[in-house]
Amino acid sequence: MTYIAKPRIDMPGEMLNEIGLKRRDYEGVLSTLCAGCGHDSITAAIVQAFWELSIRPKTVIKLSGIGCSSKTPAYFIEGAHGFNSVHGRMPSVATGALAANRDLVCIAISGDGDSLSIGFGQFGHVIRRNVNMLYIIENNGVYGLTKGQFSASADPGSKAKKGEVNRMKAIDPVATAIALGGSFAARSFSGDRDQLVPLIKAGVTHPGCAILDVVSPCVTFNDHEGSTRSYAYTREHYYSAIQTDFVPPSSEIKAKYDEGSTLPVTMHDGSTLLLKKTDPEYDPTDRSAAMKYLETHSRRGEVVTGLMFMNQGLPEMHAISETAVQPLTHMDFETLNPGSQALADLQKGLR
Amino acid sequence: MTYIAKPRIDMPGEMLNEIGLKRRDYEGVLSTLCAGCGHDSITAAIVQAFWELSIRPKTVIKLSGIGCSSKTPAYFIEGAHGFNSVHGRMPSVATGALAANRDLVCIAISGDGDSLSIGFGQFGHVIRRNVNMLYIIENNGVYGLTKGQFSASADPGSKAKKGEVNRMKAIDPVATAIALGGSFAARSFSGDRDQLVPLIKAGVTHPGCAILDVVSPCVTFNDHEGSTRSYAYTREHYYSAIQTDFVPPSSEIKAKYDEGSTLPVTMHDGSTLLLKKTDPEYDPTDRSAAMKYLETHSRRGEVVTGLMFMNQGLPEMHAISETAVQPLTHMDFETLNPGSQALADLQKGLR
Amino acid sequence: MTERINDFVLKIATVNGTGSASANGLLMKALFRMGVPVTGKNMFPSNIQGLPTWYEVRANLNGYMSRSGRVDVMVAMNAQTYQKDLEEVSPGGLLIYDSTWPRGDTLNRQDITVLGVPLAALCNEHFSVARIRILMKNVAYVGVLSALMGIDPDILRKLLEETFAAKPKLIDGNLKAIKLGYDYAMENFTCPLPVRAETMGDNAGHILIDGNSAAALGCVYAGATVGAWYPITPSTSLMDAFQGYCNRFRKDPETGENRFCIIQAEDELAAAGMILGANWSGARAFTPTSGPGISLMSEFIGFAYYAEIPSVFFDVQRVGPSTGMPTRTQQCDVMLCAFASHGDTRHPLLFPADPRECFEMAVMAFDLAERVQTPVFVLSDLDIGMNDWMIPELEWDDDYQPDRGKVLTPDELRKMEKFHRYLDKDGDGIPYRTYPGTTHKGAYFVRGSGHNRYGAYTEDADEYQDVLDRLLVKWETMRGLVPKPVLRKASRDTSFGVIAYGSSDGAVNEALDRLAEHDFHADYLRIRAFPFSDEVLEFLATHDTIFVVEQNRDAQLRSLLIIETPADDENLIRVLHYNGMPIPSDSVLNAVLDHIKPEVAA
Amino acid sequence: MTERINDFVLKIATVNGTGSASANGLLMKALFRMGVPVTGKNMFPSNIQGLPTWYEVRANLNGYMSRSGRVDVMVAMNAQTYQKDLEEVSPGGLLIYDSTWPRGDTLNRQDITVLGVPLAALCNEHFSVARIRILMKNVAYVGVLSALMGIDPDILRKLLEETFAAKPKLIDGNLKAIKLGYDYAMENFTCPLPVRAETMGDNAGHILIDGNSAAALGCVYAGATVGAWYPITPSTSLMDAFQGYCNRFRKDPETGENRFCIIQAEDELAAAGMILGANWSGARAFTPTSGPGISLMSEFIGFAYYAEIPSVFFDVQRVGPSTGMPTRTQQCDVMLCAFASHGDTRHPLLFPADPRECFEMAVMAFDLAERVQTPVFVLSDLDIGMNDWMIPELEWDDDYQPDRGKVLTPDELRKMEKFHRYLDKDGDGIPYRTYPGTTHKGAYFVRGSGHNRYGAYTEDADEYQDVLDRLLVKWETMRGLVPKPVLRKASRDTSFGVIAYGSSDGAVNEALDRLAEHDFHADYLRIRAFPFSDEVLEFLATHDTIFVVEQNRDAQLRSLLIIETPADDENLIRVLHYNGMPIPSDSVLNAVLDHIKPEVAA
Ligand SMILES: Cc1ncc(C[n+]2csc(CCOP(=O)(O)OP(=O)(O)O)c2C)c(N)n1
Ligand SMILES: Cc1ncc(C[n+]2csc(CCOP(=O)(O)OP(=O)(O)O)c2C)c(N)n1
Ligand code: SF4
Ligand code: SF4
Ligand SMILES: [Mg+2]
Ligand SMILES: [Mg+2]
Repeated sequence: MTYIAKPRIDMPGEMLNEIGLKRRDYEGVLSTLCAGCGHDSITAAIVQAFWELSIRPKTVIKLSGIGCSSKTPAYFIEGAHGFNSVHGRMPSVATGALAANRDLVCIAISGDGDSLSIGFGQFGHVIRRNVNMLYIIENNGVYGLTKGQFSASADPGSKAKKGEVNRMKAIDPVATAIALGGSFAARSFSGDRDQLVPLIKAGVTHPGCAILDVVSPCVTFNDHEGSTRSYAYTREHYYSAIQTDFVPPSSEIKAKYDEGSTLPVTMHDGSTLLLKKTDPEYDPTDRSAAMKYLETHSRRGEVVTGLMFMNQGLPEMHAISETAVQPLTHMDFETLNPGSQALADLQKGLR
Repeated sequence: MTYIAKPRIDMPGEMLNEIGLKRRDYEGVLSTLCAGCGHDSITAAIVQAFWELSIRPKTVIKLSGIGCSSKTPAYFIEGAHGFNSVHGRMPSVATGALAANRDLVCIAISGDGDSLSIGFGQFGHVIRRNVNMLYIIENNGVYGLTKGQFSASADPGSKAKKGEVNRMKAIDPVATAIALGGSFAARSFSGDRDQLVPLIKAGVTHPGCAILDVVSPCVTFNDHEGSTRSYAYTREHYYSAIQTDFVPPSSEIKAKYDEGSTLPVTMHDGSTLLLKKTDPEYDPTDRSAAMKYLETHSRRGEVVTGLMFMNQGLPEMHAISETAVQPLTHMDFETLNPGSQALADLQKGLR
Repeated sequence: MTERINDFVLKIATVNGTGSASANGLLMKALFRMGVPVTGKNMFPSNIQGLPTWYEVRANLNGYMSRSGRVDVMVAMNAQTYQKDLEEVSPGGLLIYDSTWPRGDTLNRQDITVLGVPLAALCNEHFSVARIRILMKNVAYVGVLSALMGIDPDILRKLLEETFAAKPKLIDGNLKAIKLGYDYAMENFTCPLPVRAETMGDNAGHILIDGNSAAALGCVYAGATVGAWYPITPSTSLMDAFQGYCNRFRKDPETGENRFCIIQAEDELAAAGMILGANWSGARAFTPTSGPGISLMSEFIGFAYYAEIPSVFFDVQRVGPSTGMPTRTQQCDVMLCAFASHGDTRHPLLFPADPRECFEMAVMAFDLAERVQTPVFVLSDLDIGMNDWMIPELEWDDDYQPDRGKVLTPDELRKMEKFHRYLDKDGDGIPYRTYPGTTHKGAYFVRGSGHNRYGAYTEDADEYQDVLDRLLVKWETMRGLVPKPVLRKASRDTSFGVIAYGSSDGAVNEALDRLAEHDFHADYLRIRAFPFSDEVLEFLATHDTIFVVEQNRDAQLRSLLIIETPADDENLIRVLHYNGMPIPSDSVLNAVLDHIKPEVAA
Repeated sequence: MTERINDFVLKIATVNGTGSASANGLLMKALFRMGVPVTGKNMFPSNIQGLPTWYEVRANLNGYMSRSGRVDVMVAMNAQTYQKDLEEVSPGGLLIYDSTWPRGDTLNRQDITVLGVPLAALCNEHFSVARIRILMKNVAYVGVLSALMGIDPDILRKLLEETFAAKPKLIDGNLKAIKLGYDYAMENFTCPLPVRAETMGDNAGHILIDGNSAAALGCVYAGATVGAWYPITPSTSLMDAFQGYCNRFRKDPETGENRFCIIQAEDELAAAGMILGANWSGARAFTPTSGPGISLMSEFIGFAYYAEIPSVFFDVQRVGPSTGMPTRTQQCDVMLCAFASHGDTRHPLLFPADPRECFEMAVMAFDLAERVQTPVFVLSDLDIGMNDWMIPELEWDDDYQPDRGKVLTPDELRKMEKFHRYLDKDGDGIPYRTYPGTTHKGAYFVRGSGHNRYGAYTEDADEYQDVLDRLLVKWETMRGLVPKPVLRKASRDTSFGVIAYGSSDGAVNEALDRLAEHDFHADYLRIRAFPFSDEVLEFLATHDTIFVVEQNRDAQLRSLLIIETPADDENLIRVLHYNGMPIPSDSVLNAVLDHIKPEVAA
């Protein structure tokens, strides 16, 4: 959210994607976040993913709530319409936008404060409605923009910069999403672009509400000794349960993989996800197993990452409410208005 | 919520509890709910439980949100202060009341609409703070007072009175409470007083936020064929995972029980819970196991009831924030006010 | 008992949940078909079963629609309220009760006629099923009234045949119950009464409808496709009706797909967010709610004002403050809606006076919202929204095209050098917008935080103020766009005026006619919108004493008049009715008489 | 360059996150200790690092505290805003910049003096660690100013020793940096400047403090034990301060237990609910927030009004509408707070003008809330709440006892036949209450739904209206209880008046002094509360032309005056400043001059 526009120097020979656009075409204005903020790395990963997916910027809507994290939609895909809403209420705005025009590609950015405190109700219900969007939570365990108070995702025992220790249970958006019957729940780390980019692609492609919790350290207020969201702590306790590769529809899978540990999942648009499991017995399609897995590992203080649960079969909002395939915004007035005769007929019943 | 006071005919020889009060002393004004409403049976169970526990009415506060269910606090313990708040926001009021006076015994009544839709955020956070209260959700799958719309706890596939079918995932308050790290989560049925009364006692005695989800059929809007919250359906799919006996501190446990299937739990006040498990392998102290258990059984369409999870060890709000043992409302002004000298000293640092 | 033909108030006192609604509807419709102008007002409790409920039918050959303050015939079916109901009957009136159970001597009143009919006994005798017996007791009193008040039995029969066309065997049962009551009355009383109905036509060109249904119909005709809501009395039936009309008019004939999307939100905050999102991406979206909902939506309303997102809010007002009396009526959210949200905000309000205007103003609301790019409030109330009103048939002009306001087409964008969201190109304070999903060039970033005229984020003092000042220009433009007030001139020149709005209209019109009989004459301006157009200013300027009639305690519209116009404090006389009952004409009459007595005397 | 001793504005332009705050604080305190009346205003961005930020110090021997509209000395450390900063310097003023990097020729201005100091170069030379170098650059310009403007080096040294008493080695580094700047200035410029400070005492009996800290201290002294909040700029520091003072004054000496309970709620709705619950059960509880929070709390506020639950809300106002400019100041929530929530509601407001009144009014707020049993709003703003003000030391009377209002003791209850929550026994509209947990007999049921004077649920029209009417009686009682306005009489009789409130006070006082020089004289009434007490009505009645000075666009207090008093529209002249900067005295001066010019000419 700044007025400094980036100088667009197009370097000769810069790579183009399938629709002839440069990476730069997926960038936004200059970030005003602190140098080293995890959120900026996530922005970069989003730019990378959307560029590689060759999505037309104009078909994208980018939404957010309020917070440092929620400022970031200004920093990517300048050609997309953006909606920086109010604190904790982004999911409802996204729901309405997609209710009106189901063809829009929706990427929503939120923070742990924005989604798990003031926004917890809407977070839960957008999952329940299974609205077709990628919902990224840039999770740093604090309220960055208001200078470092603990958020609801702060782990018990983690120390604030000023010293006090959080003793309340942390709300894990991934576990919560799974418990609420969500269709897609994943976690990643702003520092692991190789894992993050394919997960973003998977989330965009998933036909439903894709919750992607990204540990994103706040260098100013929560990157110190004793924090459980610092770069150091996260790297140290980083546990990648699943590595995801995203193979677009066009290209066929080259690399051969071992059946036991790798699970290929075909997405509804024909692309494929290759899930390389660290624990062969782990099954990202079994809800209760996923919850148990998260519970046990997080009790060990591990930051479990990867695509923890996915079920493409669950109906998204429009399937549930049987909305027309044609976006409502595309219907002309004549189809929507019953006309005078219908009104007259109707009123025969009102006498 | 009515002005019709009950005629108080004291029948001679009516039983007295330990503090010399009659059951009647735990009743309230006449119910204005529909004849046969499940909520009235829960009210009766509350009266029974509080009478048996010999709790002084004046030490009790009873709170609620808005809904048919939320009207019920007027129907029990007339001698307790009551607070019928706004829709979905009862947990915050209870939190404040107990913050001010931690000695109060708090029973809170809500509905599935009140707690899982508009109140979902506060529901989640009162659990996270582990506020010391019994939180009963009178769950009928619909908004009774507004004439029968589906609530967020309506099961997929369940049919409304007017015919339309719910296709969204149901939010299970018990599973959610456990997933959020709650310290006590149980389910019962308004039609099973034998199970309900001891669970209410356990919840009141539990030193933290006790979530008690009670299936409570709405005879007017959700007791028909095709509903999954009707008396008939609930009885048919009723699955009691655990039967709970509550043994007060005074009396020692008479009935002998089989070690394998019965788990005795000593409460912090010295009373004992005897948990008779239908499935011997079930462990109500193992969070992830509990979630897996609920998931598997509910997938079978079973209404799993009983004390599903309990951990008395988790610190409640005041332990977390290290509040004085003496209620704040009992402290005299002199202890609270630093006085003029302290003010003068403080200001030396402001020059 | 003086004769009152086609000019009476019939009130029925029952217990809710006993199914009296259909019986009362039957009475209403019968009178309607006899050509008698009629309205029905339902006074029901905020509970589902077992509490007192009343239905008040007013038949009036002159077409007066409001409550009058009198009760000519009372059907007292509820023992719990018997005493109260008896007291309410006007001198010379009639009370009918169920004499199955002997009445106490509490029931003596010399100035009215009391008739007992053993309704329960009759029904128990002729019907076996318990539930049926209860229902038929209600139908039976319809029979009694048919005999006593000359309500045409053939019309009753016809109505029953229409209603139960689907389940014919119900017809016989109902007819039997009617006959039971009818015959008993014929045998035991001298029928018909001096107070009665007589066929005076067929009310051709009129319909019976409630305001919420009409508003919902307006949303369908306006082309609204997205509705988000959270159930709350008395607005719930608006979305129920929208759902019903959409099922009838908006299903794809081939696929059966919905050409609409209704979302039952998790709460009102979410409902507001949803319609902002939907309007932003180009749909016409609305939310119906009541007072508590507006309070909860306040933050989003301020966002919509500042980010300039069209949106339509229906506030079907009920009795406040707080939860108040959810099943009673008031006009108590005027100030809230006018200035909802923190910071300097102001919002246009529309005031429908009856179901017909609910239909018309629903359409206007969408046009206005998109023309000026701001949230618009339609302030209805429980009386209009949930009661049965007789109105002229609704009309629709097939040439109507929605006014989507200043939306740039891809072509127009192509021709532009650069698109700036908040530039005031036309000097009317209204900028241009674009829809998501259409063009890259039209992309912009909506935000509730400080932004300049180009749509960019700013914390610059002048850039911020520049936008806030333009919003005032837009406000001024709006004054010319909102529906104009309706003026009823007195039969002679007068410096007295009356200002009212919404559901008070009927009471004011009747009161003015009766005041004219007292030789008091006042011009009457019915305000239909805020901000106030020039006609309002002129009315204020040309009348010395103006009675402002409102259904709230704090004279909220009067406050708006004082703040937003040069009008003088002393000249605006408060006439307030706020006990939750629809305002009766005599309360207006008496308030005015009290005030002018000296002058009249002089 | 004309001489301005102890009468200048010094402005420092830096980038946030570079640690200039401590350097600026050092300057402020040094001037303060020299006995010069001084204030400091922080204009910071709504971000954490890298955006422009300004600190404006005004030193004025006459004790004028507001902004003046001029800048005498500008320290331009931020290349990004260099141009803007240069333009802002008043003619004859001085600009100091970091000459380490050559400045562009954009920087030519003939009417001011521009001095370059190679601050970065100096620091890079003498300090090794990168982070230290950045910090010390700031300390270095303090040295430069010390030399140029005669800021006592010994005081600077002393301040550093006090600040870093804990970590002594920091002292040397800072002193070194100061010396670098000091020496460079001495060697290269003629010091001191005509614009400079001179010791004129020691400001004995005064302190430097921000309003949020003072308000928090007031809460501690009022005996508040429960604070619930959700972080939001600019109110966050109020709860931070409360926490700090509680840690100092409210820990049990033996156990270390807390004699307070602070809850960081999940949002503002919850924070409001928590303080209602806490006040209901007998604690003094409060919540600090800002505009968006009030919008979200609206539903609960209406509940508190109708259920009559004492509660204290601090609204530290920021720039609206919507998210607006969170780090800028306005008085834009006056109307919202006065009428927050749906239905007929109205709430008392207190308007502190400086930190001292934040302290005093915090205490008053609790007494008033409990005396009248209603929510009370303390309307501070970002300027008062977060800036550094010089005020007379705070005082406390140890004989003070809190007014808990009409709370029945168990004894009193025992003597009563029966307790009724909402009876007006004393005719002042204020009923009696009881605390939960005390007695069986005092038990009652709080509800936001319709209730009668006995506290029982009702849907009866008369019973409902009875309670709503009593609330108006209570409101009238309140008029006599709120703090009275402060009158500043003109030196001679005049029919001109000025009305202002809150943080506009300084600007108005200075403007009036300067207007007197133009031989324009007006009485000035500083309103301190809503509802308006008789003194306000009298002032309105006794002045023909009254300028109402406000920091919002829509003249919100003026609206309240027009609605709630007989005051006449035309007599109240709007003087509005709402660009987010604290109101400067010259904006008031000019507004008045513009209006009266004709008359003055005449
Ligand atoms: C209604 C409301 N309350 C409070 C605020 C103040 N506020 C702004 S951002 C924020 C928290 C942001 O935390 P998070 O979502 O984790 O984002 P982060 O800055 O950590 O990325 C708060 C409380 C607000 N803008 N609106
Ligand atoms: C802010 C607000 N929105 C809506 C309502 C209307 N309302 C009253 S009760 C209710 C739902 C109650 O459902 P539930 O909590 O399940 O209680 P039940 O009646 O089913 O026992 C609603 C939506 C309200 N009172 N307040
Ligand atoms: S404060 Fe933290 S979250 Fe915010 S921009 Fe800085 S580093 Fe990122
Ligand atoms: S409507 Fe349903 S929930 Fe409400 S009282 Fe009747 S049966 Fe109970
Ligand atoms: Mg965060
Ligand atoms: Mg329910």
